[in-house]
Amino acid sequence: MLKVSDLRVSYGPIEVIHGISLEVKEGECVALIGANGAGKSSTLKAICGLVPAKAGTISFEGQDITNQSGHAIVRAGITMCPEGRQVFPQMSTVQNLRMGAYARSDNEQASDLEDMMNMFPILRERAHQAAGTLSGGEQEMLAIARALMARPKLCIFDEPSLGLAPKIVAEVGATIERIKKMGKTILLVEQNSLMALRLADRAYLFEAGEIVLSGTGEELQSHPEVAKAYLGH
Amino acid sequence: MIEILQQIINGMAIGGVYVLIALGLTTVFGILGIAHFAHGSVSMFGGYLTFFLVVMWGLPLALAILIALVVGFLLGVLIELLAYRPVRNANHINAFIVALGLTMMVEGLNLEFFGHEQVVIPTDFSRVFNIGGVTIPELRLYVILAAALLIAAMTIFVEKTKTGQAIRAVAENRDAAILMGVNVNTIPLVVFSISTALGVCAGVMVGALFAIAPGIGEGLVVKGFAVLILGGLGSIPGAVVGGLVLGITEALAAGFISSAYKDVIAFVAMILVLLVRPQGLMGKA
Amino acid sequence: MKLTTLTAALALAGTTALAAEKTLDIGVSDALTGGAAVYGLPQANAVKMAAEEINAAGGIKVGDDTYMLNVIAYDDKANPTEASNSVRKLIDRDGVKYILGFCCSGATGAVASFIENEDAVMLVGNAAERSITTREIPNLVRTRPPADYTGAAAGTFVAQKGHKKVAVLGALDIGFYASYVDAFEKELEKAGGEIVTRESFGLKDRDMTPQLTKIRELGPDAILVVGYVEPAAFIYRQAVELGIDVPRFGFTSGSEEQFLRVATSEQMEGVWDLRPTELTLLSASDNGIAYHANYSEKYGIAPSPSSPYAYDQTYALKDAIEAAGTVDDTEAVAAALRELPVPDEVVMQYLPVDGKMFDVNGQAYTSNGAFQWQGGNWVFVQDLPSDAAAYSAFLSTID
Amino acid sequence: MRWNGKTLLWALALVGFILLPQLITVKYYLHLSILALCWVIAAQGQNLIQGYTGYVSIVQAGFMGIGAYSTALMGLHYDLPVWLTILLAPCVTAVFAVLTGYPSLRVKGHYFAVVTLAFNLVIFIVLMNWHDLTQGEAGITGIPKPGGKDSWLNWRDRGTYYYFVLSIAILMTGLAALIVRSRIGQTLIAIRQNEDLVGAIGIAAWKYKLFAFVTSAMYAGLAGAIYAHYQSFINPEIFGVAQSLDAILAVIIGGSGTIAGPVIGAFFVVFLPEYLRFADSFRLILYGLVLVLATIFMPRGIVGVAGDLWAKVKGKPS
Amino acid sequence: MTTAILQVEKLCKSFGGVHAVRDLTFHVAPGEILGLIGPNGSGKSTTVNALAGVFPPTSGEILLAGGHIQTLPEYERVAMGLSRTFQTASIFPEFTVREQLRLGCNVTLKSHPLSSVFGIGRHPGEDEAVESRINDILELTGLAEVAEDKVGTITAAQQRFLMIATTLASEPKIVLLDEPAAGLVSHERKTLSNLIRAIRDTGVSVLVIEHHMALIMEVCDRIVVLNFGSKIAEGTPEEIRNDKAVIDAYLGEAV
Repeated sequence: MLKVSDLRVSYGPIEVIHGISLEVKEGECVALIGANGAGKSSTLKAICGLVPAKAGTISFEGQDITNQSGHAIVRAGITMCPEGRQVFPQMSTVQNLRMGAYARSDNEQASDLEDMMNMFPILRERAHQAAGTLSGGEQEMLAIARALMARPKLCIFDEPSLGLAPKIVAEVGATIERIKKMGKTILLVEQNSLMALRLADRAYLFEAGEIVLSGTGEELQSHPEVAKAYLGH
Repeated sequence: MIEILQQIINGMAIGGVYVLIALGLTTVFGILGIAHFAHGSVSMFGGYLTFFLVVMWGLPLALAILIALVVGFLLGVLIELLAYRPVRNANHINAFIVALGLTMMVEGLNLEFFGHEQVVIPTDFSRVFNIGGVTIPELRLYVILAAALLIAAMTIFVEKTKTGQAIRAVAENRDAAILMGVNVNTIPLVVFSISTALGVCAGVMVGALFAIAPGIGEGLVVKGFAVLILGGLGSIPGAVVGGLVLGITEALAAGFISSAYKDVIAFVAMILVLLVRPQGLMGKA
Repeated sequence: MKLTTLTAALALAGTTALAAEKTLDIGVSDALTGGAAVYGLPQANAVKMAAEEINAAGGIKVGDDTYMLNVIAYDDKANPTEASNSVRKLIDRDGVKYILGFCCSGATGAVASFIENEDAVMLVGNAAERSITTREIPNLVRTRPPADYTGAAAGTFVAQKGHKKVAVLGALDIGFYASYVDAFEKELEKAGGEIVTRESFGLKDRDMTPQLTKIRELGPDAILVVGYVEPAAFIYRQAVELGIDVPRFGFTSGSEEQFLRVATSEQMEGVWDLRPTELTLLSASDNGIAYHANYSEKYGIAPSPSSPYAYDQTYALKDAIEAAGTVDDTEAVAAALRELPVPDEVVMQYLPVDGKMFDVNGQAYTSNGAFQWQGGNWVFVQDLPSDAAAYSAFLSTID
Repeated sequence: MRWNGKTLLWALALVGFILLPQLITVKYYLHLSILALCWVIAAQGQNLIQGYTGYVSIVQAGFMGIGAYSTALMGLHYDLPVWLTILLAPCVTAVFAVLTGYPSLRVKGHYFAVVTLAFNLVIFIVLMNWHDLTQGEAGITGIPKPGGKDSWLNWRDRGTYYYFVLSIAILMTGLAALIVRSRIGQTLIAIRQNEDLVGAIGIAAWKYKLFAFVTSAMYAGLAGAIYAHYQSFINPEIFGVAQSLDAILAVIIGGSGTIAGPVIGAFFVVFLPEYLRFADSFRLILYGLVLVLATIFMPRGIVGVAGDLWAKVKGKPS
Repeated sequence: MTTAILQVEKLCKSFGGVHAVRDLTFHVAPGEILGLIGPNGSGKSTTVNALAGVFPPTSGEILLAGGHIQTLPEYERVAMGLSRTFQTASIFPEFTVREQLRLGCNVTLKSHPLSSVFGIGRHPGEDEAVESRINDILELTGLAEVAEDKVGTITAAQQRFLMIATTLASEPKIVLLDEPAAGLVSHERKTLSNLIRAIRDTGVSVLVIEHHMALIMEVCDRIVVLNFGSKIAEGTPEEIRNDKAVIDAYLGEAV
């Protein structure tokens, strides 16, 4: 479904991604793990059109989407739930959710909104509260629901557990599990590597802008170096 | 009592103009983080153009305003694309200095095209209403009403339309808006068209009720920023309240304290507000 | 470069009976662009036109030599720094000794502050600030009378009309407008009247309703509007809109067209303008009519009412140089200016003091007139009771 | 190596400045050079707050006005010697700068710029309207030169005044360099980068900002005072917002956040109009265009461009 | 009980009627590493900001080494010995690492800032003392090899350690570390926990706000748990791990 080949990304003169290739197949959950600054987020940004690719190609459902603008990529069916939640703080929960469906032109947004409220009951309670006043966990749920409002074919989660309480982290993990069960294709970046590898069908390990290891979630979990450096045992 | 009422009415007309200017500034500031200093000169450009279309070409006022809106919009777009976009990611100082340079350029253009003489846009409204000793010229009343109408339209646009919501979204969180599929390259153009439209309307009002002349636009834009400081950044109600407060303060200051120092008093009021409430009258802490 | 011998070839060829024909550069420093160009540019044009006339009539005769005038005009944008720059450039770089023009007070004051130390003569035109001629700078003269000279005449006039309580609304941050009001007040008080309030407005203000509302509450017998025409026109209109119906006097020197842009003729009806007579066709002399025609033909636009101040400078300079018999000795020329009778060619209607165009302060005086808006035009009604000799004596007491 | 090259350039520039009156044949350009040196002082001040601290202030000309009027008025009303009033003028300016800086430094970025611009307007309005003190638009004439009547130097001679202003400009440029290199200067540069962090490491950022603002105002006050005694005439017109923009332009064109930048920029803004003999409106357009293009294409000014070129030239042979 | 380095008494902070922190009382003893944890929105950030002086508390007292500091501005608290890090890396990108640390030492200097302009009236030996302390800190935090690099060019993890190093430059009695482990991977977290203990060993108390439970459990002597602005538990890591209220509100079943 998503195919990244030989991608290179630079900020100014500094290259941060040195030619990586990866693939996400339909219905799969793929995790990218690795240290902070290893290039996971830059890869996501390049996929979503937030930063330009210097070389290489990104294709989605057979179409080349390399260096397309961000909004075109959303329309192609990729939605990202960004790091740090990034809700619109002064807009209400409902307004945030409606923004999620911004790129859609069908008439089923109202029913989708209802579905999201059912899926995340806390959002119904907070429906008309400014999103900035929600707690961190509630904001994370809102961000996820907002991403789903786009009816994406591929859903990207960037560090969904970052800065959340352990209890909420578990909740987020369960939510992604549910989304996976709904049949959505997921690309997941997590510094909580343990959770990521548990959720993922397959995973790629990033180090210093390159992919050094790939395999199924279980394979990586049991790989000794991964275990030592990223899982903390 | 009549005197105070009359002064409040006096202040409302210029206050309405301040509100429109401030609304134009606040939308651009909210989306692009740029203090669009050339806004006043662009407004005056719209006013001048309307005048020339009406007087030189004999077009009806409404049509003239429409053409001025279109041309003003093109000018706004040009400014955004050629001047503001290249410095979007630079230090805010650079953007501000570009804005100052643009102000000089638009002022220069105005002088070049329209000359030094003041112009007054002719209208047919010359009646004066007298309500218990308080007099309101017809034209003034229409200016106040038109300002109110534009403010309402602007509020509805931002709150109720999809594009309006997208503009808010970009203002609140640009990156997240991209991820929602908002085309952030066209949003600035939409914003500039709204801002310029409000500005051109303000220019036409100034041109009809008062006059357009070199330097007046710069004076207005300073007042517009004073309104933003008074009312609070990025807040539409703040711009409305701030603009009316500033206009009425000026009228009362001129009428009851000193006409020579009325601008000084207005600025001192602004600075006092700043000392007590740095976030402005309607701004959030 | 200063003096160019044009006829050297002729002289070499042995042609006799022709005295040497030389060129005398004269400078103009004035606002040629910017907001004040409405005053400055016509002045520069007037000097150029006068110079051409003088050249056509045979130039300036000094002894055996004949000088043709060449005008170098620089733009001072009515800005003090620019004005001192352009005069410095005329003197230091171009070697000019006679500098004319000067429409605006700030720029003129800046030049006046150093001209005394220069080997040059300065002739001031439309700039109305009184202090320019109170310092008795020997190498400076001015053709336009100070504003307070006119203000005093206006005060006498308004007092004679029987008005006691006058409210003033003026551009009082501008020095010469304030001094007009001061002189006005003095004469008004002599007749038992008073100024009930002095309200101010800035150059860019167009909404005068706050000030007028205050004036309306005070209930004066008359109002006096003092300032540039653009804002003043709004005062007349807004006063009517606020229902103020007392007589309106002013000192604005605006044309009919300028007022009609802002106010209707009905709103203007009956307004008085109390100002130097200047160039109004209704009151012009034969010189004035000819000047108007020539200028209009040459430049394709009517001359501004104040532009003859500069035209007259040029003829005064010509007569002074001829009287002094030198172009190099600026002290002698400056002294000759102070002794000059009013030249025949001048356009403005000067009131000589002791038979001389400029008094000991270097100040000339014109007549003042009362004009009234009647049916869409400014109509000359009468001369204002002006007393040039008395004012000249008063001016000498100030330093 | 680099240090030596820089020192050499400064030494050459110094020699050039000292020899300038001998090289100039037309005295008019000496006059412009004196004005430019006044602007060097004002621009060095502007650079402290704009270039180093990162706060665009639009009141530099207003502060020049306060300096100019205070030296003139103290001389007129209290009969103080000229050298003393020139020294006192920056101090008077400092008082105003403290009063205005305290509220305006509570806001950042564009707001600060607009608030200071408002102050410039206020200063202008007061200078225009407080007739009894300032004589309004008519201005103050006959401001004496330093040195009095029987001084051993002829102060009326522009050459003398040139060297007088040159010495002060050198002194103030040197002082600016000292400030920038000191702990204070480092703190100002830190504020430009990350003001919150400056507070968090225990530095009272507001004191340093106020110091930069007041010092920049004192530079302006001194420049205004020297200008007043040179021209012998001042009125409010030359202390308006347009002139404050010139100070900003000088810093940007020359190279903000560098010591040489304001020197180059000041000469640029004084001499540029001499070579732009256009109509007023065209000049305004051209000025604006220079400002916009310079900001977009050479944000580090002439000094920055020269530095890049120098690096290229040096880089090639090695 | 010896005098606490930091004593917080009945601290309250509300924003427009919303109580972010309510009647919070706790202390940090000399040489202690205290953890402050709680769900997002439980008031941790508000507490840190109130302690650091970003805004004044609505009511309550904060004592640093026995002296009241609740009314002091941020920078004076640093001078008195309380310094902090931020959640996001906060740096001077144009400075070198050494220059940033030198600026951090500013607060410890006795000579007046103006003395550095003219080079007179300085305290003798002060500059040398500063440089040697910077070297010590560089050594301690493992930044010695990037000392002369521009801060903007070092890695994100190094920037995080630099932030901690900068707090040490002011010779603090206590440092507040606000989510120091965010974005660090396992082996970097190891380095971090070693560093935190090393800081404690130099006699500086530490208050850590952190979500990463393994780190908290590993380094902290005691832990305070917040929920809805109030303290719901306090104790050793072992006690906290088994506290029913903490599990319900914060830890969940995952740990």
